[in-house]
Amino acid sequence: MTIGLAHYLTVSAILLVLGIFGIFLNRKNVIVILMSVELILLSVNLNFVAFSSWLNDLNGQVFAMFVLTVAAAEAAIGLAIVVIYFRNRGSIEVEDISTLKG
Amino acid sequence: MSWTLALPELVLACSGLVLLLAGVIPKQETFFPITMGAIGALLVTAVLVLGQGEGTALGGHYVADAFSGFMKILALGAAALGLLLSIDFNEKEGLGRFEFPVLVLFASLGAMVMISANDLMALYLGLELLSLPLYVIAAFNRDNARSSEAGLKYFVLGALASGLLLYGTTLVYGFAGTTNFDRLADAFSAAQGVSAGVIVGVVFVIAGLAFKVSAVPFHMWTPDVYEGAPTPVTAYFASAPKVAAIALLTRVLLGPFGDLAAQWQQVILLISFGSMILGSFAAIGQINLKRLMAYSSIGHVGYALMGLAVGSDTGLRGLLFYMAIYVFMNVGAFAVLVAMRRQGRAVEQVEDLAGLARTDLGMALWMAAFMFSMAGIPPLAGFFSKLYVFLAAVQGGFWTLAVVGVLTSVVSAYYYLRVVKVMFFDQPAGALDRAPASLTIVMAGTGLFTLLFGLFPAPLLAAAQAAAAALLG
Amino acid sequence: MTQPLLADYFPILVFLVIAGGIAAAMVGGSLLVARQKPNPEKLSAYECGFEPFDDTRRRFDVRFYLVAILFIIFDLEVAFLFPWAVSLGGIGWFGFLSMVAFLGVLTVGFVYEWRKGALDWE
Amino acid sequence: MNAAGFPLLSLLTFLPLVGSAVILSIRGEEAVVARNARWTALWTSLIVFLLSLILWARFDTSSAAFQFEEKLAWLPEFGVGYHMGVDGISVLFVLLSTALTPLCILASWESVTARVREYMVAFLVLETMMVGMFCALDFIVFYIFFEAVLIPMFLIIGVWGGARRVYAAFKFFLYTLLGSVLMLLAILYLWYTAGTTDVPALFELQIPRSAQAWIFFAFLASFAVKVPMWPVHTWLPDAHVEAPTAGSVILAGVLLKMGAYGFLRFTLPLLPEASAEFAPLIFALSVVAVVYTSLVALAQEDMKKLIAYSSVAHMGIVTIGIFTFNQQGLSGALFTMLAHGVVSGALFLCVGVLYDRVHSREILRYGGVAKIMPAYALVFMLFTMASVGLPGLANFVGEFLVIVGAWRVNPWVAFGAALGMILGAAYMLYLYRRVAFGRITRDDLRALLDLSPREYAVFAPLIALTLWMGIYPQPFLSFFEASVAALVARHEAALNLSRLAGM
Amino acid sequence: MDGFLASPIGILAITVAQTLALLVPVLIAVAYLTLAERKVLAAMQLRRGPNVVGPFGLLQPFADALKMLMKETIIPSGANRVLFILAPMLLFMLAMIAWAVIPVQDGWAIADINVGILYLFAVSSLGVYGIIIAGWASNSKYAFLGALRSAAQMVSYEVSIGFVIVTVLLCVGSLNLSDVVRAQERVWFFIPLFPMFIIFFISALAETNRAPFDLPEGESELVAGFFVEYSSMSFALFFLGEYANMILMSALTTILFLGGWYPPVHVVPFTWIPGFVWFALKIALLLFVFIWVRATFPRYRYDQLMRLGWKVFLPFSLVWLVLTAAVLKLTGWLPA
Repeated sequence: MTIGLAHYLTVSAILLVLGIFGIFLNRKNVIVILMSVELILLSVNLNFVAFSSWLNDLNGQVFAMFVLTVAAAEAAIGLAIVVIYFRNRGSIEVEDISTLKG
Repeated sequence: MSWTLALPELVLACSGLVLLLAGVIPKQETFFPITMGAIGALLVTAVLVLGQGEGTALGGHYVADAFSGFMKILALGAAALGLLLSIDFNEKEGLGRFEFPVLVLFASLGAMVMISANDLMALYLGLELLSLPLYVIAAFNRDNARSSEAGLKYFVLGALASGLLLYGTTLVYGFAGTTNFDRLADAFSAAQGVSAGVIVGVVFVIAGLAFKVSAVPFHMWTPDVYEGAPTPVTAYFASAPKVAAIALLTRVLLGPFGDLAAQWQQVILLISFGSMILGSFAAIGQINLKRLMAYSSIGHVGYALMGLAVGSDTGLRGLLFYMAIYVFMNVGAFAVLVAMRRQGRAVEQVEDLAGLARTDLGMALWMAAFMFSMAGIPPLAGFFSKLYVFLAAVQGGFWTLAVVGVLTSVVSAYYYLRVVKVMFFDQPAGALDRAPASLTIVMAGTGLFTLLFGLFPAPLLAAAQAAAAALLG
Repeated sequence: MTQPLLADYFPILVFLVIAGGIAAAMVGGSLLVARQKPNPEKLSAYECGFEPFDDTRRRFDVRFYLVAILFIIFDLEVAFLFPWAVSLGGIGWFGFLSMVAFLGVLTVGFVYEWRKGALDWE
Repeated sequence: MNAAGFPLLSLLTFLPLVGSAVILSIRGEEAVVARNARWTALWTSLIVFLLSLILWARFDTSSAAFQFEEKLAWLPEFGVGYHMGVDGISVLFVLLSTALTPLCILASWESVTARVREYMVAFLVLETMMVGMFCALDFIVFYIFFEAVLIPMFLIIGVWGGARRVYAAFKFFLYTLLGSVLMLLAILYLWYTAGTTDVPALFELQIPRSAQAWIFFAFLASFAVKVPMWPVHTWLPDAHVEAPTAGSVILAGVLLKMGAYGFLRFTLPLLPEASAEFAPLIFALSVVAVVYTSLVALAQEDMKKLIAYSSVAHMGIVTIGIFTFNQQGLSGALFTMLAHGVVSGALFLCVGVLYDRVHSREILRYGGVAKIMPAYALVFMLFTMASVGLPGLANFVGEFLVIVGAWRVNPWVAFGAALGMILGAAYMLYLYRRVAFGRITRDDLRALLDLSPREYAVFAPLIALTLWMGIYPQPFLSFFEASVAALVARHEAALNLSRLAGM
Repeated sequence: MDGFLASPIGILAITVAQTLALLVPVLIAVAYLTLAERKVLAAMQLRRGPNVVGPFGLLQPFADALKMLMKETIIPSGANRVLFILAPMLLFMLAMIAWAVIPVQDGWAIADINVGILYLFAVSSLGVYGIIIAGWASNSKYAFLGALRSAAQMVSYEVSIGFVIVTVLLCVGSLNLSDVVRAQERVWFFIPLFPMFIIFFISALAETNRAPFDLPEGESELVAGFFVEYSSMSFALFFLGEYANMILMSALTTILFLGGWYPPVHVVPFTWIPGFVWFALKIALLLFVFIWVRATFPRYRYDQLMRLGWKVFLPFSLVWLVLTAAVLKLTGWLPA
């Protein structure tokens, strides 16, 4: 069996769905949300690299590099926000995020 | 070198770095001079944008045209006004840290990159450069639970949105084979039928951008974040990022995906409907002014998107015109919100405005002007903005859109009137503190614009027309 | 083995399996050979002669987060440097100056962190 | 340039704004501010009124064309311009607006004590919008003034109104806004079909029949609310009851005329076929309005509410007149509008006189006023009679003409209008009897003072006008003659054209 | 026979054989490194060191291993059992699989992949996971804090290691480890890049939690760091992993700076000795320095350690990197 584009796309779609579910169904911990976001970005990168190799076009890999960087910056900021949130509330349970209704 | 075209961005980026260093190296707090420096940098950049040439640069990633110029001036102006609003508020709330103006500066840089993006990569980088500072300034009041919660919420949903957008771009890239807007446009105009992958990708991209402009059904974050974030931050949120995201949405949909209009038009139509309806009905019950403004902004985005849904050049002109006027009214209204303080404490309920007309007639008059303008009552500026999007809708034969638009604007008039009612009809609940000079200047400036715009609409209309023409070429 | 790229990595898989096997064998062997006689006192967490006061996995110093954030950012920068370093001969002065500009931006951030005390442990 | 030699209409329109800017800049103690604001407002409105007399003097009554025209480029590339001008239909409404404003200011001289400065500003802004609306010859400019009226009126009702002022203000605002925005869509359609919103240019436009019906209903939505026609009249009693006296005067005197004016200015010339087609509908609604609201008026306990309902009935007669499409009907409608502007305004002032003294509008609260305030009773009676349509007083001429015009179209409609007049006599006289005659039941009434010199000053011009219009209506009728004739001719020509096309 | 060797099973068999041929010596080296450490430390402190089991105590490692094997595996109550068992295995496996790409002699790399350095960098970064998991799964404050400290320390120094590696790559122009060694045929990189060599070596000490940066496992402060709750073979796996990492870092230093399998000078007596012997000798030399440092230097305080990493090594290596690039660019010495 050769592994083709479709397999990569399927895996990445699965990762995407996992990430989205991780964000919405997760009721426990904000850190899990951060990880879910990273999962989504991972699926994106997988897509990029797979397409890049399939198209014989380097753009996708360059894009993946950018995504990596931005993902890092995003994770850093997310972590920082979670920390200050924790300092104020003493909890990072998702269910506690309800001071602002909506 | 082709990058000289991007001089405004480079200047803004360098001044941001310089300001960051200038802010951090001295021993004492440098909030005020750095804010002033940032405003100066924004204005210098705006001047450079005015003198900018046209064309593409940086390997086709960057494009400068009348459209980008128009939107950039708007975004920069909104940022400068937002900073002006922040000076007094931040100092009183103990948020007088120089990082604030620097972050706004970088967010504006991101907005500019977004507006000038001519490649999916530049699109993404600009979007993130805009979003990341916004996440931070939403949580800027870091000792306040609401502010940090707003930041957290905005971050989580924002990250999700950019993830979706990215996933969309991967599909577009994969199935079209390029990320460059010009080549994408070529690919789609040549192809007999586009693959389903591209369509899915476009939908994802729209979803991601709809989040940034807080259009229904991606609006859930808006009221909470607007309420939780410090008020000047909310003022900024409601203006510059929206301008940038609308610009990007417009450029993407009319540029590379212009030939797929049949596919995305329905989506934009639904988003526009949803935003108008939700924006007008959900705001009715709000007692917090910032939440009210949040729903109001959702509604306004719906009206603006009407122009995009129509897709014609009049529609686009209406959209640009709408955004321009929206920015001014919005900043003005937020200037009033920022100025709302009783005995030194910031207040933000609608009820806190009670009897403002007796205690501070000037402020009440400006606020009334902004509210009537947002409701679209002539002869105020907001009427003209609605006029032109409705004109486009009528012209394009989108009667349902136009009718829903006018009906929701009547509904929304109700809650704008409620603010006026509280200010003018109710008994004073105790005087608000006197507004500082910087806010009064912003209020009066935007207020005069709102009042007198009707006399000289031609220049702005002409600029919007030129910008629309540049995009539809 | 039609895909040469994957063939290069095949030994690594073998390594992984064998190393895993050794590790499992060692742990498993010990579990089999040695006499297992657990009791609650033996299994309770060590804490200076007292029962643990509170949950172990509690909040800990925010500075660890700070280190993590700094690490993410600087490590990513290194990720950018790898391809640049390898291809510096082929990308001319423009490539060189681009990276210098990038590192310059990074340095500004570094100076900021330094001045803000993010790099101090105390 | 025009008959006045200078941009008279713009001056009339924007001078009050200058006055309000002056008032806003007044600083100082509250009492001083209030006094200065009153005088400034009065002088501004008087100057505007005097200037507007130029219109009366220099207007060429023999011409149906627009006069005193002014044109300025505003948005040339979009076919929208600042175009002002008056013809026989609008000129007297300009005068009515400028005349009623100083009277209103005078009428609220003492009754408004709180936030005088803002009150005066609101009134002057309101005057700007009213005058501008009647002068505008560009549809967009018209719409701007038409809508902008809402802002000062909303504030006047809401700030200086009665107990349920907030409710009334909101109802007034939202009702009228809802109607107007639909009209806006129709305007937009016309705009891009014609490429211009200049009214004379739009008159040249042939609008397809299918579109005419839609546009007609869009216009109807707006104008019917403003007039107000049954069944969208319910905002009016609330607004009238809660508004301060001067607000009611302006509301009844001028604002109600805006809807009827809209029919005359836009619906009839632009949509001749749709107008003809839907005229029976209008007749039906109007007759219902006349009869129904008259009956409702009979049952009212509140003086202002009663007069408000009578306004609805009178405006029903006006709409009947408009949709007869003949010289008598249209002239009658215009005359009734003018007369009603004067008379109902005066009636509200009469109520205001009592209200200022007793602070109640309840009819049963009074009785025997004629014995204590004879002069007032006389004035009140004069206007009651005028409202009833007694020959020799203002309303009679207009209503008579309308009935004549209606008779030519459909006797049953004429009968409905006449029935309205009879019922009108019933409720007005019933009102007058209960207020002015009978035993004095309340002791506090005995202490009431008769009209003050200021009140005389307010009523005198109105009395003069009422008598003049009733006894010698020709000067007024001569103003509309030419324009109405042109309008009727245009209408018939258009109908013939379409009939030919239909064959 | 050739047919068999080309078949998938044949390739598998060869690879397994190669793997064992590398792993077994590494494991033995690890075993004797523990002994060597004790002996060298003893010698430096004028003691004897272990000398009871076997001649000169040569069988001591095996006795230790046997003892470990016979001990009871204690899994503390409240611990996450699966992770608790997995953590040491993970650490051990990571230390082993890194060896797959190490070229012990020209052409003698089992997996001669073209991004060898990235692979090593990635695998060594993953070690943090093993430590964090171990500390977290133990349900003990000492283990938890030790793990955090250890992780923070490792990631702090990883950044400067990254910069150093990039500097070397500038001179090589390839990510392949064999290419890195070949680029040093004429001159070993520790001569032109001497400061980076020092930084790399010190960072390697920190990265492997060795003295003077061994405070994550400082006995006096945190009992024994993240593996305080471990016993028996799990403990042994940590131990093995750590020492294997030491050898790995030495190997990496050798490859990056000390010319890998090349002799110091290409003259006759030296070139007779096969490459892998040179390679092993250089590793041994570095390991000796590891132990020597332990015997000589006092332990750092944690804040000093972090300051050294972030405020000294990071800026310094950054500047040096740019300088190197500029010099190479100006002189045209860049590999094409």
